[in-house]
Amino acid sequence: MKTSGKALAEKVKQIKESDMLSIRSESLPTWCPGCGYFGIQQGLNNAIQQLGLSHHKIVNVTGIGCAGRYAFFNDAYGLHVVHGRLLPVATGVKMANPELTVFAVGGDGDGLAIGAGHLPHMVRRNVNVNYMLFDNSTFGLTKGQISPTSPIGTVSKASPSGNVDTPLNATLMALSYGATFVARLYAGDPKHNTAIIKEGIKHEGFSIFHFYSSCVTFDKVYKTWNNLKDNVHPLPPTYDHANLKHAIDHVLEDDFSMGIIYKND
Amino acid sequence: MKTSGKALAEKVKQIKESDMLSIRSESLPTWCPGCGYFGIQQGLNNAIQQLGLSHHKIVNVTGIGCAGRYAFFNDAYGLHVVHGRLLPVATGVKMANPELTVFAVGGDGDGLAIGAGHLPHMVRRNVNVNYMLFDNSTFGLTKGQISPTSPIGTVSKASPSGNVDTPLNATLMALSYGATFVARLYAGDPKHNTAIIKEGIKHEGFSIFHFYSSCVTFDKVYKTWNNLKDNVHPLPPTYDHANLKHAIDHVLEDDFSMGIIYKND
Amino acid sequence: MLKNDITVEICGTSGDGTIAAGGLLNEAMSRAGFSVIAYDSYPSEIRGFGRCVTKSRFGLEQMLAFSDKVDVLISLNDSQSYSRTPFLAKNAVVLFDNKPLAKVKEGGSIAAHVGPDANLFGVPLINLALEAGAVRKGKNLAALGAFVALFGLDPDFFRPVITNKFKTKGAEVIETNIKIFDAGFNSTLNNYGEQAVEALFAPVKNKNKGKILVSGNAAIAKGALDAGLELYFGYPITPATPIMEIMAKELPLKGGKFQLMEDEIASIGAVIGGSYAGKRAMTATSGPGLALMAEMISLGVMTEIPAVIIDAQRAGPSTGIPTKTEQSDLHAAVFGGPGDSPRIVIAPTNVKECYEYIVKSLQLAEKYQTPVIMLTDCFLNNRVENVLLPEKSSDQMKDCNIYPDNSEKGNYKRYKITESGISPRAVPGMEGFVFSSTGLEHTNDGKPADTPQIHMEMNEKRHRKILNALNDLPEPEEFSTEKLLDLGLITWGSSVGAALEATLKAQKKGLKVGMLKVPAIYPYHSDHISNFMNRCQEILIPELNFTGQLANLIGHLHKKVVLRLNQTTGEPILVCDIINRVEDILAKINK
Amino acid sequence: MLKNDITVEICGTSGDGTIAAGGLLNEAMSRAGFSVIAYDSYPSEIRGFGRCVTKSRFGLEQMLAFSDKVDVLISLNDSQSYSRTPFLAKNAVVLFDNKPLAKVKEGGSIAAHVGPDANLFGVPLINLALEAGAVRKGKNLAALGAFVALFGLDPDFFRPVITNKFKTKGAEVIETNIKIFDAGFNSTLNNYGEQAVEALFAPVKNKNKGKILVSGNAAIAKGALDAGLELYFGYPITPATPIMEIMAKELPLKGGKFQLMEDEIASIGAVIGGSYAGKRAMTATSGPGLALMAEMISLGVMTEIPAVIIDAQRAGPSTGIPTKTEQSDLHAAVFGGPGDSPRIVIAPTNVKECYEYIVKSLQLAEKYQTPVIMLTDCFLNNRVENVLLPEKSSDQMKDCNIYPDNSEKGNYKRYKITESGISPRAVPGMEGFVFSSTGLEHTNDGKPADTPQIHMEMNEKRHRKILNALNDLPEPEEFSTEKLLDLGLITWGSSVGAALEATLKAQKKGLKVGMLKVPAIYPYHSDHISNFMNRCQEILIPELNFTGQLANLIGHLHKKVVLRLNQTTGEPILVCDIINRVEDILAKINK
Ligand SMILES: Cc1ncc(C[n+]2csc(CCOP(=O)(O)OP(=O)(O)O)c2C)c(N)n1
Ligand SMILES: Cc1ncc(C[n+]2csc(CCOP(=O)(O)OP(=O)(O)O)c2C)c(N)n1
Ligand code: SF4
Ligand code: SF4
Ligand SMILES: [Mg+2]
Ligand SMILES: [Mg+2]
Repeated sequence: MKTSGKALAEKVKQIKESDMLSIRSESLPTWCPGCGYFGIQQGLNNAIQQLGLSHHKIVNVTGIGCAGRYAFFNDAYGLHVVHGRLLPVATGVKMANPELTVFAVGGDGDGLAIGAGHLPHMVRRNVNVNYMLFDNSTFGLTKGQISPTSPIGTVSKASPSGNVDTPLNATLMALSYGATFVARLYAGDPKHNTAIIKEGIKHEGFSIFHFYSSCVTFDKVYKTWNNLKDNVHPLPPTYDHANLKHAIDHVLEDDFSMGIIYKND
Repeated sequence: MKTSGKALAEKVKQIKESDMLSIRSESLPTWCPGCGYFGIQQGLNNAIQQLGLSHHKIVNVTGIGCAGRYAFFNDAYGLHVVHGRLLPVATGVKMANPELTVFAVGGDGDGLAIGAGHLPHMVRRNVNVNYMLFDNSTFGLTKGQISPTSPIGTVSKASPSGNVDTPLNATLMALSYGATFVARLYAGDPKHNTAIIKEGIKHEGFSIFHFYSSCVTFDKVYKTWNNLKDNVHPLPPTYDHANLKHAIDHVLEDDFSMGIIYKND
Repeated sequence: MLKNDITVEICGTSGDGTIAAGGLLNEAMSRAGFSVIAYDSYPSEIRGFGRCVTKSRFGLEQMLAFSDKVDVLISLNDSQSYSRTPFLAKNAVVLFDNKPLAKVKEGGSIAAHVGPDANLFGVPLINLALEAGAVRKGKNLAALGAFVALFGLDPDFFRPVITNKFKTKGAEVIETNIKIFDAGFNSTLNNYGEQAVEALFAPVKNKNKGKILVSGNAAIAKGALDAGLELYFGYPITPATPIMEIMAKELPLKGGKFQLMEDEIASIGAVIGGSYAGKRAMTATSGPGLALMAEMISLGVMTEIPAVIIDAQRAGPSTGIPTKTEQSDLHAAVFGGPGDSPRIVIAPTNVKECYEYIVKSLQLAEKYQTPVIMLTDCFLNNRVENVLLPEKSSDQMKDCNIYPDNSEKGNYKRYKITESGISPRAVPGMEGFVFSSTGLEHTNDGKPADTPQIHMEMNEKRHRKILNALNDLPEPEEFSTEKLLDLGLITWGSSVGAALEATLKAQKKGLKVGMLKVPAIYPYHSDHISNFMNRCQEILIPELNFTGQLANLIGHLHKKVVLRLNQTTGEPILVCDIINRVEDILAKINK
Repeated sequence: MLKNDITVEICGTSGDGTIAAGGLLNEAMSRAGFSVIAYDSYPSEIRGFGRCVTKSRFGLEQMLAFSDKVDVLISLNDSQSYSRTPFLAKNAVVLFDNKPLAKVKEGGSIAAHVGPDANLFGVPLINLALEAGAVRKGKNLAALGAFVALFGLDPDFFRPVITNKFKTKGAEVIETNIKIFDAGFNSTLNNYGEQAVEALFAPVKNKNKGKILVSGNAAIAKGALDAGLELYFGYPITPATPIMEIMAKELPLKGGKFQLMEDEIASIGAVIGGSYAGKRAMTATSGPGLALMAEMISLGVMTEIPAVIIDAQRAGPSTGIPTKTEQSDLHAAVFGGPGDSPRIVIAPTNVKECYEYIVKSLQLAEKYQTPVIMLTDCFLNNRVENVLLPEKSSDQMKDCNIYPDNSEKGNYKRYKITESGISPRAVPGMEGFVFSSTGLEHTNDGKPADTPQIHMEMNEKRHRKILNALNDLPEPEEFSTEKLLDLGLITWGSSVGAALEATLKAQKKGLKVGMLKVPAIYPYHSDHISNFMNRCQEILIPELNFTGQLANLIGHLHKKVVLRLNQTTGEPILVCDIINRVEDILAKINK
């Protein structure tokens, strides 16, 4: 399982040379092999690369959790803050220097448990920050307790007889707060995600990307790759992402459609 | 303006004797004359009275703000906590002793600014607490700054050139979190409110009452009595409060319909 | 009565125009050349029923504190103001309405509550107001007129102030108010004659030229603006709210940005974010908000990001008494937050220092890449003084950041260990200096690390850096007449004024008493402080908190147990309370 | 090597079954009658690449701390374990795989990294596992077998432990694992003979009867459950999470309620709510969470509502090093939050006290109507010891609330001023005792009040009450051989064990050294402590934080400057580091 020093150096070299991935830092991700976050990062890297953003003009403000470690895996300015507070910090960064492209990157526990109070206000301020919400329905870094998005019945060490608390739907929440760019994306589809991420970055105002991801280490039952793969699908062809009512009605019925759910420029 | 000691004693006596108001404590409310909260309290008193709840089995957990002072104006157990945390505290009270009727009472600043992170989780737990959200679109106690529900353009000392942040809609938020009892009520109509409050108290699970109220001291322009009166109206006769999609669609279109917006037993 | 130092209280409800009258009085007296210190007290509920008291002291030198007793009580509402009579000085002047509209029940007039020594001046305030202006509310202006007449002041200092106050209301309103003022003035002159009481010493004209009458809060806001503040994030809380409200108005006019946040955690979070991105940023709060900020402040310590936080202390614990003063957040300011989190804590002691220290705080935060907490308190935030503030200067606006050298490009170590403990700091946008920062312990290039060596080294660096900041912090200031002292007072913050006045009085009496003012709370000048202690037989630390928080912090520097004078009345400490204690202690020493 | 006191490390990655092997070893050695203390260390990232080390010390008496050096190193992965060789004792035993599957590059074997004094025992661990069970992963069991053979232990203590460990996996798995264990045992016996190393002293059989092998966290959970805990609210955070996870499972089985909350503020809020309504409630967190709780803890102080908070300290500041130990939240525990907020802070020093003190904390919180913070640290939370815990008893479950008398019905004053400071407390649901509580300063019947008198009186009451709790708090314990001492150590929390071992060693050498263990951090037994200090020429306070937080708190009680030994390595303090410092100090004194 351990990658030898030499193989590692080789890998880094390859990555550096491939133009597509130049945003990745020399510290390789310490995520578990198979973690959904690799796929999310890939889509993000592509988008950044294709938009030709200068690395020194990118700031990644990240939360606490496996997701938050993202700050160390990018060749960009990174600020790994305390648990749940990435959005206020990102607000400060962007207001200080609007020329920076600011990403807020954190997990579902970070953003929807301890940090849930900041999302509505981030939406209200509509500061041009791109929020990458890595939702694996678990507290990965603290070893797999249920999170606010865990399905009813989820068994974990914090819910030995199964979760009984209604899960939250971050996409719906963002819509109800009045968000102007809401995308729902599947970690396993970086190609599809790239274009949407680019569109969100270009959106003038706050954008939220709700990524469905898989924690292969602590979740062998619920949001597994297989379960995700079997369920995700594109938005219907007739879908109109400029219509809020339409979007909300759709989201109330379909939990697994992926794409730009709502956009209002 | 000052009420003399004797007149005050007389008033208290009257109140004590009128069966309808026996829940009011000997400390008369210190709210400004004309404050919308008197009307809310009236409806609440009526409901408690009509349900015949024993005062010593009622706990009012209240937040910080003019609204939070409610704890002192009732002949019931009162716990006036810190700013924004009434819902977690109320959770503890109710879980400790399910025989108590627990009210959480606080303002829009308390519940939707500093406390915004607790509402989704209160909804998720669905603990049988009755949340009376006194929404006057201002921070009353700190002298009239804009709150999370202030309309765009609101001028205040914290927004001298007018508010630019999109207001939040607490009713819609509660629905998007999956709340099972959501009512929207007008402070000026205690009679109408009484029946609905009774229904919410009886609802097994978390109930949220979103009261539209007026701060006569600091808001002479926006949510004034006149503006509210001119705008509020009943829900349409065909309204189906058992249908979530219907409810959300309605709320997206109508900001001023009053009644039970959603109920799911 | 001292003719060049008087303390005046105006008392009534807010419906009586109490606070407004106090404001006019202070402004006019400042114009007349007096030094002014003034402080209002009002209830924490909104509606206008509670008692309001404005207290002002006027004199010739800079006022250090209030006097213990009130020389003049102006009653706008006897049912409120009779509670103030215990605080009257001997032979005090009491000005009241001797023809109130409603019949007053027996004993209801303030006249029934004052001692036989008091000089009672009944003036038909409401009647005069009704006659002159047909507005009952104008009684506060009638009272001001009466005051001016009694003390032989020149009414022309008052008239422009009144005009200015009502200028937005139109000429008619101005005229009416001037008329009422004049009616009060003339009626009093007619009834009581020119020398009814000893006239006030007329100060030198233009003595206050250049001075402005400002509150501590206004001075803080002005200082921050003059220092080129770029970002303000905040959430309202008494008594810090006015700083935020001034910023909301002024900062955007100067090209900065103001944002109301959803709570205090978000406020300090955004400050950290803004500072990280290279801008001068601050917030202001009170104890409950500071508590919420503790985790984020610790992040600022760990990531070495500047942040300036005003903690406008109020009576605690918990929500406490929001409108009353106390110095009880010192512990929380110095020690709050997880782990060993050294940060700078400083405390101005008067309105002028509010201005100076906020400038200093913003600069220190940048230079030392650290959170700086500036401790004020309700009394200091809300009191007004007429002071000569420094001009805005390029020195105040100076960018104090230490940036990395171009040679470090491409091989930049954000957390390089240096002698000073300061590592040159790049900010996002700079090419060739990309780095990461984290609240995790980290290597010198900002990557997470958990080895004993790195943690020890980095802890040492962070502490060394803050200790080095001592060189840039305001030094303790000593007020002693002799080398060896029987008693040394050590004080901080808003209590310094009263302690100094007490010290000077004691020294005049020939007592061997000295005083040390400590403006840097953390890090503190321990050599300087223990030097002073060594020269004193006893040390007394008076402060407005229950356990003696400064005494807890620095007490170990003394060879003996330090003595404490702790008050939690919600009110500023009185000069007489300090003197009494000083004399007690000296009596014991000398017997 | 001492034959009745050995320290064993197993080192490898988590993929090597390192932690599992350590667990089996500890359990079996406990069965064999040894006293056990053990502590694992692992990286804070999730994936299985980082180094895992389990450290165990086995002996005959209760183990106070780890020894400074490692007597036996069992390497499951040479590329990880060679980094442990600097910690080896002289003549240490090193057990390693001498036939690893892959070819090891030169110098890659641990054999190349040990000193010439080491006793190397190569055992073909993987080969044996593959042969006996066809599972490479079984090498950890082969290693255990080899260990047993080398030290002449009875394998029958191990077999049932292995059986038990795999009992849910079925008979086949059990059999395979026993086979691998036996293969390791036999192969080693065959290759190295019976007396390869000095055998371990065989402890008295059944010596550990009744004892259980538990971690500090498990002991806390068990104590709370035995004390009749009714409500647990929490949010995961290292190293406190296991307490929450045990509660999630066990509390509902005992009729209590568990609720995962959205954050730490909500957790302490719900605890306050639940306690207010009369139930026994608690939460557990670490430094960052404690910081967030500070405002609510201050509410608990003001409203006089019980609350028990475990603060499982970890290396700070900020997120720090989540999986490493430190004693650096003392300041925050004692001083966090706005205003003068006195609360109880206590610190157990070993696993048994984790059990005892949580029971005590829950009872104290009720009796004194106050938040109680129990300070543990990563080392104490995670280390396991085999201890004899008290039986669950009705005494532990006793309702310690002081309720109002029936005569107070209808005229109940919730915050009545009493001599003890404790006001009898009614809980919602009781008829005739309706009252209000508030974080605002209040009258004795709980209504908001802002007068100087009330604030002073209530502040005094709250502080008096907490000072009175001193009578019920665990007393300092002294370990001295003489009355007058050259040096006195004062210690707290998880560092007590090492300090005591150092003290005993120094005493054996005839040095005049004593030690005082301080379990009550706030309020503290100042008379007792200063008595001890007075009998010592010098005082040394060793603790795992940078500034000397206990020294800061109690240092002023000494007539001289207290000496400090501060370490922030993330690791438990070593006995030898304390002894070295002790000897240094004594050398200076006696010269
Ligand atoms: C104030 C605070 N509380 C708790 C923690 C412990 N903690 C670290 S990560 C985490 C949850 C992580 O879950 P999520 O945000 O979903 O990220 P993931 O690991 O799944 O990517 C928690 C609770 C902390 N670091 N700080
Ligand atoms: C932690 C904290 N932050 C800020 C405050 C100051 N504060 C008191 S009340 C209030 C807002 C009140 O607004 P709302 O909840 O809408 O109540 P209202 O007065 O309008 O009824 C604020 C910000 C506080 N008490 N505590
Ligand atoms: S624990 Fe889960 S979320 Fe964390 S890195 Fe591993 S797979 Fe990913
Ligand atoms: S300030 Fe506004 S909200 Fe508060 S009591 Fe007065 S009218 Fe009501
Ligand atoms: Mg997650
Ligand atoms: Mg409001």
